[in-house]
Amino acid sequence: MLEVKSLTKRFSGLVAVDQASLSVAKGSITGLIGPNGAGKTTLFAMVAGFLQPDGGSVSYDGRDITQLAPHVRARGGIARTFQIVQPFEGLNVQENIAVGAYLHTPDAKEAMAQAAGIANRVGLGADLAKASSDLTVAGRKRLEVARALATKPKLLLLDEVLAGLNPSEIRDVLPLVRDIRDQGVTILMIEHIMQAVMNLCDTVYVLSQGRMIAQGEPRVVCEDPQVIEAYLGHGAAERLRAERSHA
Amino acid sequence: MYSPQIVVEALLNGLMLGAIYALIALGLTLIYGVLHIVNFAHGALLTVAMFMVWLACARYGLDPYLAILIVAPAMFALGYALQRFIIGPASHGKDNGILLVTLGLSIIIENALLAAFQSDTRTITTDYSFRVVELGPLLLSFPRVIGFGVTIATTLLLWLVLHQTDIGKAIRAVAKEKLGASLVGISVPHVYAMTFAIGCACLAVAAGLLMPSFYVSPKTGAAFVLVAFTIVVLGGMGSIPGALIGGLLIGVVEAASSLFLGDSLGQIGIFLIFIVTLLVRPTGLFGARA
Amino acid sequence: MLEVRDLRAGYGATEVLRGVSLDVKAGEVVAVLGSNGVGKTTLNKVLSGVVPATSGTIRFNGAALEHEAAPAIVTAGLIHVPEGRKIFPNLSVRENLELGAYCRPRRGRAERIEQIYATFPKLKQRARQYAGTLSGGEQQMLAIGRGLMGEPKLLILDEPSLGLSPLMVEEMFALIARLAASGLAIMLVEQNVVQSLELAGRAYIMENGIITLSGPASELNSNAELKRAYLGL
Amino acid sequence: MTKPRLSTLAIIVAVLAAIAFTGLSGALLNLMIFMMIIALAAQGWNILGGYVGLSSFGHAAFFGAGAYAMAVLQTRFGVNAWIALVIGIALGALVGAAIGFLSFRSGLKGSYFALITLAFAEVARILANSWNFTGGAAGILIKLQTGLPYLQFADRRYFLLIALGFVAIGLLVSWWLEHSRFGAYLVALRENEQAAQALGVDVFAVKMKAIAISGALTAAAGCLYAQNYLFIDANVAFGSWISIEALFAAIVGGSGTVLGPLLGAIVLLGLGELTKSVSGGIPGMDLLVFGVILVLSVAFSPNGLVMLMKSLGLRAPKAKEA
Repeated sequence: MLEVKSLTKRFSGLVAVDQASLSVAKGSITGLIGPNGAGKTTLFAMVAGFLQPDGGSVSYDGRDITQLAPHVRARGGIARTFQIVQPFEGLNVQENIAVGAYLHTPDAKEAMAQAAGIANRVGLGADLAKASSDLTVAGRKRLEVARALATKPKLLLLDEVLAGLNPSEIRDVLPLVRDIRDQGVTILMIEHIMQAVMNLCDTVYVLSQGRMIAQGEPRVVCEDPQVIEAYLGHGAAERLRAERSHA
Repeated sequence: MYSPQIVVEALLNGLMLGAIYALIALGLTLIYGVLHIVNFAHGALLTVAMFMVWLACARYGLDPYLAILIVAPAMFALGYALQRFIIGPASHGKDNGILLVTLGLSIIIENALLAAFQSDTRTITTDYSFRVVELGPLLLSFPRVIGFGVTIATTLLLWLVLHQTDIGKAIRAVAKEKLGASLVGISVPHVYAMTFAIGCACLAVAAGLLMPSFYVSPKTGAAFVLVAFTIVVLGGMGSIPGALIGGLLIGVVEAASSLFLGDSLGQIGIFLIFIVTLLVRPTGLFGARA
Repeated sequence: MLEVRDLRAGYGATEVLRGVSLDVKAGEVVAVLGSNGVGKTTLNKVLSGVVPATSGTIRFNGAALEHEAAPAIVTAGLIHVPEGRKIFPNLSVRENLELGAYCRPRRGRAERIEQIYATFPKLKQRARQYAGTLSGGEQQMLAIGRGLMGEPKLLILDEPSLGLSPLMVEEMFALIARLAASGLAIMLVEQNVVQSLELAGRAYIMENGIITLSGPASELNSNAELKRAYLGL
Repeated sequence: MTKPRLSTLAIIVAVLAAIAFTGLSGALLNLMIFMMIIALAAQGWNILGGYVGLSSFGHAAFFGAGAYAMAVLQTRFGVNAWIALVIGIALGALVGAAIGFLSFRSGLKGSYFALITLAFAEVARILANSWNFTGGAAGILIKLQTGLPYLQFADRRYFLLIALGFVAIGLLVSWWLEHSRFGAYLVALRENEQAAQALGVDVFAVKMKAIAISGALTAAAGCLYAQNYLFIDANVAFGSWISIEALFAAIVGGSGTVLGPLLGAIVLLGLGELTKSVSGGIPGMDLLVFGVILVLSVAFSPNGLVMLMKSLGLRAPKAKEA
């Protein structure tokens, strides 16, 4: 469904993303993981059209979309959430979600009704009239997802929807993500919390210092010494191995 | 059309007027570069400085150039207080808030001056107001030659302050890295106010240089404000060399266009430069990417 | 030396720190670990007076700092080397170091700079260069050097290994070990769990704005909970 | 957000109309007409400055386009006043689209946008001042001809009703914004352009429509101004005073609200008259007061009088409960 081919992005000499490729199969949940500053969000921004790559291509449903503007991609069914949540502060929760719903209907009543439905689905049903700035962190993350869902996406890009949530909140959000996939939305997610990735993803890509260093099933990827080192630091893999042989 | 001598003279006089423009723009660009705000009250503050010079001369018989020594510290204090106690707190740090607060201030200042001094234009006559300097066959206005020299000296002084003193280094540090500056113990509100104060002191120097050959009325500054913004945008918002070169350039353009188009249409050349720069290269000739 | 009790802070309606308590004793290296977005950087910003605390207390060498602004905190000797370095790119390396001593008297500044140059010979080579032109590792060294110029009693290092090559990471940790050996108290805020735990005497684990685990580093190092949180193992 | 009902708007307009027929003196009637003209200009400003968050310092460009269209078409081409009015409004939209096309394509925002609009207005002012076609520095006088076809009335109350009618249209447009996709898009891109794009909003197209509507409303105010005073020159039509009054009224009243510009215009001009009479004609005192009010309202009530009244209104019943 989504093919990313050797995308490259430089910021004033610094290579943020270096020849990274990935592919997302229709109906899958694909994870993109990697340590802080690995370039995950930059890669996402290029997929959603907010940044123009310096090299490489993005194709979606077999069409090259590298040159398309973000709103055109959104109309084509690609929705994204932002790592730093970005609610429209002048609008309440329901109106926020309705901005997404307006993509498919010009009618205000219809959009607001759809927004209410989606709010229920993501667990914001009780907060429709709340100012978006009055939501908790978890509430804002849900709002971010709800707004994206309201555009009726085929491909949903989730950028760290779990960051900043506590374990019980995470437990609540995991089924929501799975539910969205079960409704036929393909998902590509950046995630930091490994537990969630192991739980949700069919395939995982690992980005470190701008380069894809591993890909595959989550369990296999987690055993990859390169991945462990990227996460836990130099020497970690060896140490873990040593510990395991002790046990 | 015109003899080459008239054209060259006009352009040279334009260049020298441009130096004073540059001085006005210098304060504006410094404030933008550090606080990242567009100080819409800059023109009105210039008017204040010009009235101060005028008062010092007309009431107390001071020479306008000497008056700078009194007006500059006064403007410095005024600028510090305005930023620290009014613009900073009232705008809540929002871009739009700053824009509106400085717009409000400019209207307050302009009309307070109007209430105090009426709309008459006031001039100072000195025995050198109309003196000319002969440069070979060319005749140059004496006040403008002085203006040119003092502008260069002021710019050098400013450069020294910014590069040799702790507060100057702090100002440059805050311009690019606010958080880092706080973490070494620099008080950002103080640096902001100091920058604003320096910008206002530059206006005092410009006022002293303008008064011998110009007039002041409560609306005088308004005429300079778009010119100053044009220079700042052309030179690159926040760039000091940009303001200097931009000012000289605009002085020449203004002289050329009023020579060939007449005074009223002459201004259009400046505005068109402004619009085109904003549209085509908003970072200016010397500015880094915003 | 540093005693933090029930510290709360946030941005607008969002509370990020939800009651953090921790201690750093003189001469100690304490690691504060946690993944992205749990509030580590906010904690540092509150400690250094850049973000106001909503409640709780911060005592440093006996003085209450929770209502102080950044200059007073720096003067007290609590110095924070931030994540992402935040050096002054438009100033020369030497000027960056000079400003590190902004809150200290001018006297002795030149000697202090020479000491920093002795610790970081690379900075001396690049003294006149704009700091923005340095490599990532050099910038991190400059950030630490600038922090040391402030004559710290406690140095907070926020993600000093972030974005560095593996070799540079090694060098960075070796350097921190040297600083610690000289007797300087260090609070090391890191994602790099293994190396931080090797260096630190004690450690705190932060999750979602609160400390969930603390103890001697050696104990935490063999804690299964920690690995679960980080690797899902 | 405050979302007044349509019935509230109807009552406000009806009350204003009724006031006109309570036997006001000529001076007060003129003040009311002027208030409505400023309110209309401010409503135009509010579409762009309030709902989209792009503060223009040069709405005089639209006001002047309307005023000059009205004056030039009638005096030079003998066009009927009503047709001139329609053309003037269309011209305002067109000028808006032109300025918008240039500025939005270059991605100008914030202070840059404020400055470039100011520059456009100044260019228009200088051109109108030096071009014979627009009457040059002498300006244009519109011939006095009373009667409905000429849009001039011996009884000033009728002109007030017409101005009020336009203000009512302005209120309706703002009301529609609060209840439509287009309005939701405007607020969305004010709050966060990127997030709006991610939801499929064509930011450029939406901004273009907004500036055209904004220009049209403010141009209508310019048309009415010309027709009311029967004289314009470059400094009146394209002068910075109107840019400033439109902005002041909208912000003081409450930018991004339906009733803000109308409320702001009434309060500001009312206070201005009061100051003038109290200060005994010291020049500039009314504007001085405007400036102080602007700074105070940015500092203490960033959402304007409408929100201030609302929050006071909300606090009162709570006090009762306690």
